[in-house]
Amino acid sequence: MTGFYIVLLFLLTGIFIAGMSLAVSRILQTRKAYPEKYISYECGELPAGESWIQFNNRFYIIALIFIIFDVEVLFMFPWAVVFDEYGLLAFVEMLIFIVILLVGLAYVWAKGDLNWIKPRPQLAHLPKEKGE
Amino acid sequence: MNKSNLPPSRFELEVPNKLKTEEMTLSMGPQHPSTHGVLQIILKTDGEIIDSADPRIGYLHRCFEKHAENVTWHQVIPYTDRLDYIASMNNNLGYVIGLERMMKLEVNERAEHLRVIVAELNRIASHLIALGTYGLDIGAFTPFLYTFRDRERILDLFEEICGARLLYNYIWVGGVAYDALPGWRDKVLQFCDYFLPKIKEYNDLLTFNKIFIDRTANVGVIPAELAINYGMSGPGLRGSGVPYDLRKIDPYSIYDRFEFDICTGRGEMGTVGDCWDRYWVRVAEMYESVKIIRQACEAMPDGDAKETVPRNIKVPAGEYYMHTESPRGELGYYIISDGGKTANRIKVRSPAYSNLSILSSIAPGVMIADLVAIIGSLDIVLGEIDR
Amino acid sequence: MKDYFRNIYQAIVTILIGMGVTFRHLFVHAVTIQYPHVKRELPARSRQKLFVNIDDCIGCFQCARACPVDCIMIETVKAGKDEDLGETSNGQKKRLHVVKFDIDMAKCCYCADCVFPCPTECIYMTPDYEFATYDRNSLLLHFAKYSPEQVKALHERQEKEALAKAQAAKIKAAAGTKKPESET
Amino acid sequence: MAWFDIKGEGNIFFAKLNELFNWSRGSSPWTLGFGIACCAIEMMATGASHYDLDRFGMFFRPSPRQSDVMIVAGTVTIKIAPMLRRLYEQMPEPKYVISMGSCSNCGGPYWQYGYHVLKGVDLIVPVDVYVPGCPPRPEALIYGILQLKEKIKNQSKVKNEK
Amino acid sequence: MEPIIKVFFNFIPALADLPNWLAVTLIGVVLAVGTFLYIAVFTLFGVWLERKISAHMQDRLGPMEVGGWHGWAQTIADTIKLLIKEDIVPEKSDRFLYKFAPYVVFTAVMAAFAVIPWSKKFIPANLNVGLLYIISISSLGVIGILMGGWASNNKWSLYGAMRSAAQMVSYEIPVSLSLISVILITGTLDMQEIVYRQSGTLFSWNIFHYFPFAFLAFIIYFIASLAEANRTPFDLPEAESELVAGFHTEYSGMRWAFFMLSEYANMFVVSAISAVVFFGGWQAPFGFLNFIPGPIWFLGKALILVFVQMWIRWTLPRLRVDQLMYTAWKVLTPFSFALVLFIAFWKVL
Amino acid sequence: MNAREIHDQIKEKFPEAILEFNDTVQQPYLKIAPQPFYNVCQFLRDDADLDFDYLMCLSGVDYGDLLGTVYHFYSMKHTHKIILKVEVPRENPAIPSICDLWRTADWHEREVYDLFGIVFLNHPDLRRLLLPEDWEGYPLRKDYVTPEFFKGIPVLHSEMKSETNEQK
Amino acid sequence: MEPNEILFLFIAVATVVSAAIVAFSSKIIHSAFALLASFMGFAALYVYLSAGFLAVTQILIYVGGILILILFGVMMTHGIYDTAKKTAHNALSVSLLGGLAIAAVLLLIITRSPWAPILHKPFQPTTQLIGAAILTNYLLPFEIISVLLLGALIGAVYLARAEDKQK
Amino acid sequence: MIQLPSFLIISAIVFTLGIFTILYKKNAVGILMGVELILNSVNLNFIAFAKYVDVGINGQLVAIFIIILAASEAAIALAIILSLYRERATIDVTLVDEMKD
Ligand code: SF4
Ligand code: SF4
Ligand code: SF4
Repeated sequence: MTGFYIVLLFLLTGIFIAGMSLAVSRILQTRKAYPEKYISYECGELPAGESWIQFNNRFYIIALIFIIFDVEVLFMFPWAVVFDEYGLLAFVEMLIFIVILLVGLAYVWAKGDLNWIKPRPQLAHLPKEKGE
Repeated sequence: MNKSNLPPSRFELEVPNKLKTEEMTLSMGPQHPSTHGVLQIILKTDGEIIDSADPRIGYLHRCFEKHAENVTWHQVIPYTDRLDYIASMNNNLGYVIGLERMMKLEVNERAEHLRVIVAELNRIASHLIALGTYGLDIGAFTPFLYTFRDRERILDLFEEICGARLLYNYIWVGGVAYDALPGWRDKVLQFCDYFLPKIKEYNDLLTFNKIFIDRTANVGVIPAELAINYGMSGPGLRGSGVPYDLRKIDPYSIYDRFEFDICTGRGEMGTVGDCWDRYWVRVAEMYESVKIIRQACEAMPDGDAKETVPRNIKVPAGEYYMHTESPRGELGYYIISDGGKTANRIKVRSPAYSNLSILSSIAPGVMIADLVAIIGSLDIVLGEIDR
Repeated sequence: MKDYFRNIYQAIVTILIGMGVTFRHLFVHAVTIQYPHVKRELPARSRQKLFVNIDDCIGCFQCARACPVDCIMIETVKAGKDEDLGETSNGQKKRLHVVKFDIDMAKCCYCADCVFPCPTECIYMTPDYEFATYDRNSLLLHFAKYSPEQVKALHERQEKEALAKAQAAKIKAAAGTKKPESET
Repeated sequence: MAWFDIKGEGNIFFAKLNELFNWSRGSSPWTLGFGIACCAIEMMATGASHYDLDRFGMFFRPSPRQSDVMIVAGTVTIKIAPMLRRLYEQMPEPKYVISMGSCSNCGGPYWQYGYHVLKGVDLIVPVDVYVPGCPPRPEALIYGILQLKEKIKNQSKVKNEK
Repeated sequence: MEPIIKVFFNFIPALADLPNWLAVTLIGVVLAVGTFLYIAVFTLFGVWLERKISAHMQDRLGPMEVGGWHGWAQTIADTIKLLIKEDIVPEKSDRFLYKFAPYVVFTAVMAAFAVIPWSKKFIPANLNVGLLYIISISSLGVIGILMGGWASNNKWSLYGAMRSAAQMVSYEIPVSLSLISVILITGTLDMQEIVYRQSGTLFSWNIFHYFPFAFLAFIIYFIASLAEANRTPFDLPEAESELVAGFHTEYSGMRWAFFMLSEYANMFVVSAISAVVFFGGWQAPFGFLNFIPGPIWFLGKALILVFVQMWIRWTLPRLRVDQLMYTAWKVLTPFSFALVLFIAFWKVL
Repeated sequence: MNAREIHDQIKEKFPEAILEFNDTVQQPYLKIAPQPFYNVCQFLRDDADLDFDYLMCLSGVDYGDLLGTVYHFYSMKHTHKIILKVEVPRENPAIPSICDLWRTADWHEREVYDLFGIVFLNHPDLRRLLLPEDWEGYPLRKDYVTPEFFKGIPVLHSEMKSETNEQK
Repeated sequence: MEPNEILFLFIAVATVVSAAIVAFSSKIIHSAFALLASFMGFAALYVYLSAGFLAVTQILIYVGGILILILFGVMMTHGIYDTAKKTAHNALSVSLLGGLAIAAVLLLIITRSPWAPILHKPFQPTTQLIGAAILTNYLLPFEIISVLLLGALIGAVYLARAEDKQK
Repeated sequence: MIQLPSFLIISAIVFTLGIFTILYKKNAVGILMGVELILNSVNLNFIAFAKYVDVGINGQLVAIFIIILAASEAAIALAIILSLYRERATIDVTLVDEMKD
């Protein structure tokens, strides 16, 4: 309990210190405002369009797979802690558990969900074929 | 010629597997760490994958061709330096040989040898930059500094012979600007001895690193047909397995006297014509250059290397297309003279220009990281592309 | 499957090789030249700042003509008939006042094209590179040794002489010239 | 304007503070990695092992938001001028500009016939130090940077005012 | 009662007179501030060290001028400069989230420090789920990065944030699994307890005691932790050559400094976990070296690992996104699963 | 195959196309009329004996009263070269594009368009390449006058410091 | 009030307020980040209930997993730009009414029920207990969970990827 | 001392807010957030009972299972939302009815 309280204190202190240094910085810094400064950076070019657009869902599938495995890992922690007491039983149980989930991993692996799909580039403007 | 024959414009590329996400239009460059200068590429991306890439050049258009029409024949040489600024000697060489051929000038032996030596040294220097920055593009910082460290030795040699580190204005019509100092040749040979083990170091650190191979092999594959059609040349074309090296095919200066091989990509780590092949061609060419340098040093006669013609030369009317093998490929000067003090027109066919134009064709479907790898493997120099 | 393990094996081995290389370099002596403290001696041919030994300059404009970027600006005034400007160090007679000899180092491209044609070898490049400034105008180097008043005086005299000449020509012309081309 | 700018006049504490700030600014001039042309190669060479800009606490940041010094290394053309300007504006205060090489000083070899070359980067951004050379050799650039340090050191206010 | 509090009570008896909650609060705050100071010093030192190490690996010298001896004051100057540097909030950003993101990222690592055992007594918060706690709190950092990258409304930032999030979550699995394989051996989640279980000599450290397995686990953990800390070869979120500066492209001044601070602190945290879990924490390798205090041992072990991280960074190129995922899901995850099962099996025998 | 043989081949196929053939100069060239130019090129590329698969260079030239483009071809297989020239009047210059035969021509033609103002018919994407899109005039023409300002950026401006100094 | 209770109150208020932000915020992305605060608050409350392991689990799964998933979901599905602007809402009054009704019922139950036997268990590590429980009493649910997770994984991935098959 | 009802009240409030979110938001992801709030509040109840009522560790275990269910549910729900969105380019639930086809 006290431990968690200290963790909380760490969190709060962290926020406080960060806030303090930002405030100090705010006082000390030179500021000069003009509209161009607040344009988003895009390699010198004016930004074209928004960046708040929806994103390719590759990352999303990764997150989906992750969350399932995260849950699995969560179970393994208490299991690992009490492993010694239960021995074979624990082993067999976790074996079943893991194997079932490994089936999942195998599935996504085999189905190519872990790959970044790379469409084959279509060389759209190839030269004309001979005699065309 | 009807419209249907025309290829689709580069903005209508049809990429399969249309994921229903919005396209993001992204401007990579002109200020971007891996566009090697001020190239701008307008990317349309779908997540990490590129739908289309449209290179925008001209940010370094310094009007070389206009200058060439306005200054005297000889004064163009410093401007040619500034075309491909990391291989200036090669630029000088092409232009000067072009003029010499138009004027039917003979150059003395020592100067010819010196020219070959400096040109090959410069080729090594240029490939070193290509290697180093390529490492940087892939994310390895250290090889970059190693190659620059060794390049610095070449620059020292250059500085000793002509006083400049980057833009030499060294090869002049009829000869070279300065003769080599006594001991210079030995220093060059010394450098060769020093340099060969260093190549092995780069190989250990970068070339054969698994991560590097994974990043470059099978990426940005350019089939030979396509490369030829796009007018690629130099390591870009040779990487695709076409043994096109003007030093052998259309020998100029005294390259026909030396023994060296044309290095081509063989697809050792992946497909012929991938980024790794182009990279490897450069590494292999450094070995060949060292070979040439050694032979030239051995064969170099004593005597005077200074130019033999007056400096305000007049070039007889006519035109000539002189192409030489610069580190980036076929560097062509199309010179038109009307017999006056200045050129009527000098057009530079710069290798990197054609090499880069292939980008929009091989970029669709690759990832952003691959695009960086591809650009790096093309080894572009904007000064030459934009002129 | 074989590939899978071979890849992993290769990755580990090549990574270790690479790490070996960098680790060795930890103990290699650095090549850095600590510039402000250690100044490397540049080779004699080093092309940095231009210098003109104005005493030797005969005002022949060779250098200005050779310069591809036209950054040498020279102005000369003919010496008077009885004036003796002395000789250059290699024995050429000086016939012109070089009243202005400016080199714009901000434009110069350090090509050394101007150095070669100089008949008296008075313009040359020095290995001095430490002349970065806050003010661009200080990159314009003045070599001429004439004060503005002197320049003015010289100009006036030249004008006068020109005037006199023109007058002489006029008189000649009035007298009915036989060879008008020679005048021009 | 912060409170101590007014109060700070002549106060020894603020003078010291000023000194400290200027020292820190001068000691960590992070550069915007923006190479344009040939000079950029020399800039890279300066950053490389032989000359090592890191000795002065200088390293290249890819984003203007985190950089203090912009080294304009190369020929600024008309086409890139607006972008250069934009990048400069996107840099946070205090910011400095080093103009490296003839081209950015005043158009360099292209000043005469260069119909597409900006004749001097000082036409679009305020330049602090001009480094002559074409390209300036690394030592010359370092010398320029030292000049800039000198200049920063002598800034008067706690807040950056050039 | 936490051991550290007892230590404080012993040192300052007056504390014990205060109401308990006040005393604990005071001690907690002191510890937190101390931790912050440590993070700051470590970052200053770490950045300097990294620059020096990288420089020497590259045949150059690194910071030399600022402050005299080998540029020791370099990072101090950097910090002051960042402190007085303007910080820009781009106009199109989501202002609140943009400003808040550095706090989240920073507090996440800060909180992770709470359970690191420095010595026998000195562990700020001795949680009995310490290890799990560290793993879980680090996911807070992901949120912060996602927040910052998204709020910047910059395309490169968004890419960086996305990559970062995907990367960190993917590598969390191998990290957890490799730690689980050690928990199997030690049977506890308590950081201090894990250290105690390894007391003895060098050879009772997990990594040597259970040699091939624990060593493999360590390798897996180390690789994955590189990814968790966004270090090369897994520094895709801030891949300079691709994404400019990744998720913190738009950040400047102090806010950016906090990202950097967190990054370096994170480096230390992952190294500290390795030191605790695999290398016996604050224990001396041999009994006769016990006179050297625990924190020094601990710090030494952690710093060596930090050095290895730097060493790797300056050697290797960067992976591509799909290769990153390949490594996480197809190499590290199966291997670590196999490892866990193997260790379990072996223990059953 | 040398230039004369190539010339003969083309002559056979397109009797009208060749306006001039000159092999007395160092590098012999053919002058082709603009209209059949595309077909000649296609023939050059596709004929098995000619097989010019490599376009080395494409340059625009200002001949004073005419504008022209010059093409340098090369055959990887037969290792022979040929130069073609096309000339068009200054007003409304237009030449068929060959960029679907050789993609090299794509950018080179854009460049020629950019700097000389020669329009390439049927070019898929004829925009300015080097200069900003809204640049006016074609700088490499001999009669080009550099503008003083481009969108407020001084182009001609060059503070002649020597003059200012003189005034001092 | 005891400091302990003050802290509790503080946490409770923070939790509830952030939950309220989730509910009322007009920007979906702000809702998502408020959810973060709310989850953290719950974790803190679990600590008050001697459930250390659960508190950490809460952070691990909710913050490290679900929240990231939700954020990704927000970023994937919508042009976030639209979401950053106001999202459409159902009628506030109706929703409020519905919410208040439920609140009233719940509060009634809470206040009326006799929560008589109150235990005072000390704070104790629960990891072992949980581990033991899943290996003994909860064995079956535990194994079933694995099947469920498998199903969820395959289903979710299948759904998320369906597009590739369509095209 | 903090007593059971305080937790129950918090739980009730959050539960209400969750319900309200579900009713109020049109955005499917928003609704999912409401569901998460509800699940959390329920969890809080279970754990509170585990502490204050003599149910041993069981309350916490149920909570764990709920958390796990929540995770799977979130994964599935978001996948559904994603595919919904892909079909109709909207995740506004009021518009979803029209997609019976
Ligand atoms: S060095 Fe070159 S540019 Fe400079 S003044 Fe001499 S000729 Fe002109
Ligand atoms: S060439 Fe020499 S002598 Fe002639 S003007 Fe120039 S500096 Fe003077
Ligand atoms: S100053 Fe010289 S070296 Fe620098 S960019 Fe200009 S031409 Fe190139």
